[in-house]
Amino acid sequence: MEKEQLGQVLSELFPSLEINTSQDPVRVKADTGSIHSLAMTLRDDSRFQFDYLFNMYGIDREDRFTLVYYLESTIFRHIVAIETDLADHDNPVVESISDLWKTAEFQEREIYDLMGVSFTNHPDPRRLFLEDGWAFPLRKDYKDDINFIER
Amino acid sequence: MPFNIYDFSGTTKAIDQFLYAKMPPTWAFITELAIVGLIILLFYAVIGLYLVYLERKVCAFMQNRVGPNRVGKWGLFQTIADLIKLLMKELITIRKADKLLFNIAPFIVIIASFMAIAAIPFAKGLHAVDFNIGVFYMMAVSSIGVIGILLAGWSSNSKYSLIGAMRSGAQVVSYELSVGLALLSVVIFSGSMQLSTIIESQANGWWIFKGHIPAIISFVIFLIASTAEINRGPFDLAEAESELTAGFHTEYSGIRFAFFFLGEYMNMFIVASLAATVFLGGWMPLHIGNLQGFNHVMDFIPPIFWYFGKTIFIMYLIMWFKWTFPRLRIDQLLTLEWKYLLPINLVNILIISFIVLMGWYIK
Amino acid sequence: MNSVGKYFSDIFYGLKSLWKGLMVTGYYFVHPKQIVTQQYPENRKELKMFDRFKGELILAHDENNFHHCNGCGICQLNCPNGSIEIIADSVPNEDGKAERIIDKHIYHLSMCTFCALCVKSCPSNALAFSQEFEHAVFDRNKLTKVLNQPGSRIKKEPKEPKAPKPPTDTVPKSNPAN
Amino acid sequence: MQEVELQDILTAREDGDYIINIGPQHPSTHGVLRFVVSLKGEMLEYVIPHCGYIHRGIEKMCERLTYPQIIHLTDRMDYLSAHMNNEAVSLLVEKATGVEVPERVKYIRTILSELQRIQSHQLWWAAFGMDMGGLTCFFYGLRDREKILDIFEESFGSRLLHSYICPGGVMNDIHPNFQKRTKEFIKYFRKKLPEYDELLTGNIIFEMRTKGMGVLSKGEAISYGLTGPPGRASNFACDIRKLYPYSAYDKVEFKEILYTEGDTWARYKVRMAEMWESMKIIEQLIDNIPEGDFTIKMKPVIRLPEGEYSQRVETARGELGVYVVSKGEKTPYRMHFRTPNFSNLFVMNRLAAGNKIADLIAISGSLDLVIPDIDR
Repeated sequence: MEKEQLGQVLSELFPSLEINTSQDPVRVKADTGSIHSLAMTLRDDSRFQFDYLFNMYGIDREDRFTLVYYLESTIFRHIVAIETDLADHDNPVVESISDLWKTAEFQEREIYDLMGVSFTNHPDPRRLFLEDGWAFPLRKDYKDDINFIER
Repeated sequence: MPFNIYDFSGTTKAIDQFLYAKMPPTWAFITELAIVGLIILLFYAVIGLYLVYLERKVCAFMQNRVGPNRVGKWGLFQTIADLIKLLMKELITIRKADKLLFNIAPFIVIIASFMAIAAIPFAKGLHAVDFNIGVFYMMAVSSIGVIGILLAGWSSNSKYSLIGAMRSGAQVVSYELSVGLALLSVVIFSGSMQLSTIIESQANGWWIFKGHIPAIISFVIFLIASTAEINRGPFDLAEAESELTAGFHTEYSGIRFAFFFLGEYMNMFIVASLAATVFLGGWMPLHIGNLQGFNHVMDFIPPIFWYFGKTIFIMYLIMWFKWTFPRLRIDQLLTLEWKYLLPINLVNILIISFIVLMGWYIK
Repeated sequence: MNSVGKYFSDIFYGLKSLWKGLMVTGYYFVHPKQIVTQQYPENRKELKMFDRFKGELILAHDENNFHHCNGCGICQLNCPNGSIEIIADSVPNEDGKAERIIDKHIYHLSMCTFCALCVKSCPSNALAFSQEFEHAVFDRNKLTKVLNQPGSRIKKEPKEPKAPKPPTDTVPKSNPAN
Repeated sequence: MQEVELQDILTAREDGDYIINIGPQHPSTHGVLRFVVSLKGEMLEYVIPHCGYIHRGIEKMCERLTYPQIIHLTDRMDYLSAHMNNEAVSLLVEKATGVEVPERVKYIRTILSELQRIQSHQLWWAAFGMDMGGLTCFFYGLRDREKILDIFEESFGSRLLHSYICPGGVMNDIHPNFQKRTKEFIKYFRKKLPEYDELLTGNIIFEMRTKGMGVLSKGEAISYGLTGPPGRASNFACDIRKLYPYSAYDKVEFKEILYTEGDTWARYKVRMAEMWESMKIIEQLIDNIPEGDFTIKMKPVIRLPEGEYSQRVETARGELGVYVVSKGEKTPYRMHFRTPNFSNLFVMNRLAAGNKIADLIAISGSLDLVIPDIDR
């Protein structure tokens, strides 16, 4: 599907979504609570078939966290980026989508490890790279007096 | 027989008589034992070290490299330097290891190969003992070594070692069969288990030529099975450095490791010399039918050269295999033995018995 | 009967494939001319690095001990690892105006990642890479180097329109400081 | 993490599992990666990959560096695909600032990427052969790889970490000898590559050990995000060069290698075929490099306009995605790398469980993991 068409179908299906088709790829702003159901629909609906989650990452916007999911359909070759804002900066929680895409399990573990975003229903909610008790390094307020040299 | 000029039995007899004339019989006997032991020990060390050197050079040339070339001319003293380094290294003791077994395991491996050397005929009259069951003795003694490997793996309290040892156990026990049956084919041909008799029976042609295709099949099977028995690549599952880091000798260091290392190379030497003795006529020169001139020329090459030439040729084959093939997996290893080598071998023995019964081989 | 045929064809096919592999290693065994080993300390004489080889950073000096560095510090800003430190002085020149000249151009070889951003960004083409590659020293402090030689001065060039920057492969062959 | 792991191992022990650590110091993990494997005899019950031993926080470091400076950090992620990593960031910066690079640059970048791919696959072949126990493969692979590294060294001054492709072009023009030497190499390697097949591919032992081992279906490959040669071995068409052509890939003819088996053998064959394809691509481009500038003048301080940008390229190991959130400053606000090895690693348990230890080594070798790329 072309970008505009994709945006149209999406807005028909989810009238509450903020859809931006001017950018490449199509960006969708979703509610944190509905991320799992939205992802499931995008994956299973025969018009979308977004079966390939090729990236997800988090952004610390200092007052909130933003998670971005990049989905691609290997059949129709259209791409959509789903954004969701986690308003609670102190305790960001979002539902895991690792039951939909296997790769999400480890991408989510990485996000938890480096960003401190917790995922509910995650099968293995441990840190991936760092030790327990280490602060979350990709947060903007992360301080490391020993290894960071200010110039 | 013209090669009597290279017969060592006269020399050895002379020494024997000299000793018995000078000393009481008991002492003479002990002195003889000591002399033979010392010679074999020296021979063992030198051959072991230079086999390592040879292997490193062979694999280097196969891999477009030059190999050791720093210590001495062409790196000839490299392995001696390595040995000195290994002698000076710390013997690391493993916590919770079975101390006694851990310490004696390398000795078992090395003693097994040491004992096997005693029965090898290097030239006419140049062997320590000439058992009338020589082939049987070699088989029995060389398979003691696996006990050392099993003990080493079990006693070092390491999981890698244990897996390596268990693999080695399974491997040696199954491949022993093929080695035995392959040797049996020549025993059937020559009608004797005595190594000197087997060699004498090849004076007019080696068994690999005289025995037609069955003998060649036996020879190939012997090569494959014995490569597996001495834990060398492509059958080096017991060590398997890309899987088990070093297998049964993971926890060994210093001279204890060197014993395993030397033992492995000496096993290769023993297997190669056994193959040379049994299939390629040992120290017998190459004789072709009735070409008298050619046969005479061959006779003037001393038998010790013939013997070493053949042994080195077979060792080169074994090295060639190791540096070409990828490693097998344990189940494929056992499949190869039980589904391919053993049935072929049994049928082969049957055919050989029939040939010998009918007298169809070249006499 | 079919399975028996397969049994023997498997053996034959297997042996053939093994023989192919043996021929490759066997070929190289009997062709020692194809050996590619370079014997390093012995071939030091013939061993010549490529002109563009990024060995270590140098401040190019000419035979009269002049260099081109005016201590502007752009290399220091561009270095991602902080491996360059510029200590500049301010001295009055003939016209009486204060002029920035370099006091010490400090280079930490141990922190350098050879990204060549300093050489590329240098406005006066003062920096270059030497082809020195034997960096091993026993004391870590020796890896911190002062690039401007003692007594060296900036080369004053007559005012002329700036020539286009030459490619970096035209660097001096060696650093006399080492 | 330490406590949880210990707990894992302890509880597992109670169940009578035979736990072995393969790594972090192990000849076959090619770096500091650790597999905690549970054995039943020779059979693997499960495999837990543990990474993070060389996590350097490149994403965090990028937040303090300017875009040209970031280039030299991307070298150090997947060090065998240094050019492709550089190219990804450069393409992103060019896309965001709306700069069109000269044709010459595009050609050079494509040739370099393909040379780098060959080089990477050669090293993989060498190491894979060694993992399987054929030590000679290692030397043959490295022998031929040296030729490419020499070409690199002559043109860019370094052999492994080039930092050569920069926003707006390349650091300096290719060396005058570059074309000649590349053509010589292709001629040489066309003779040597069949030797690889004779030594390893056709070998009965190798075939027995790889065929039917670690089979992954297409659906699972997509779900696991498996890209690059492992993904294409499972018939997942994931070649970014074909799907979203960048640089000069739209000007060349090449096949996307797809296999349907999805086993170790297919992953091996995909890479062997890709070496042939890469040589074809280079041959199409090497004589036609257009004249022109090797770089265009970028602003001294590159600032990306506010917004989010992404760029995907195909490295030797799969899809590399670079994602930048910019606030209009000279440094990115957030930079994320979607690295191919990260996704490829975590399929290990699915592939290896139920097979033997030797297969674990073969499978991890066939995935061609580069550990700094996982840890970043």
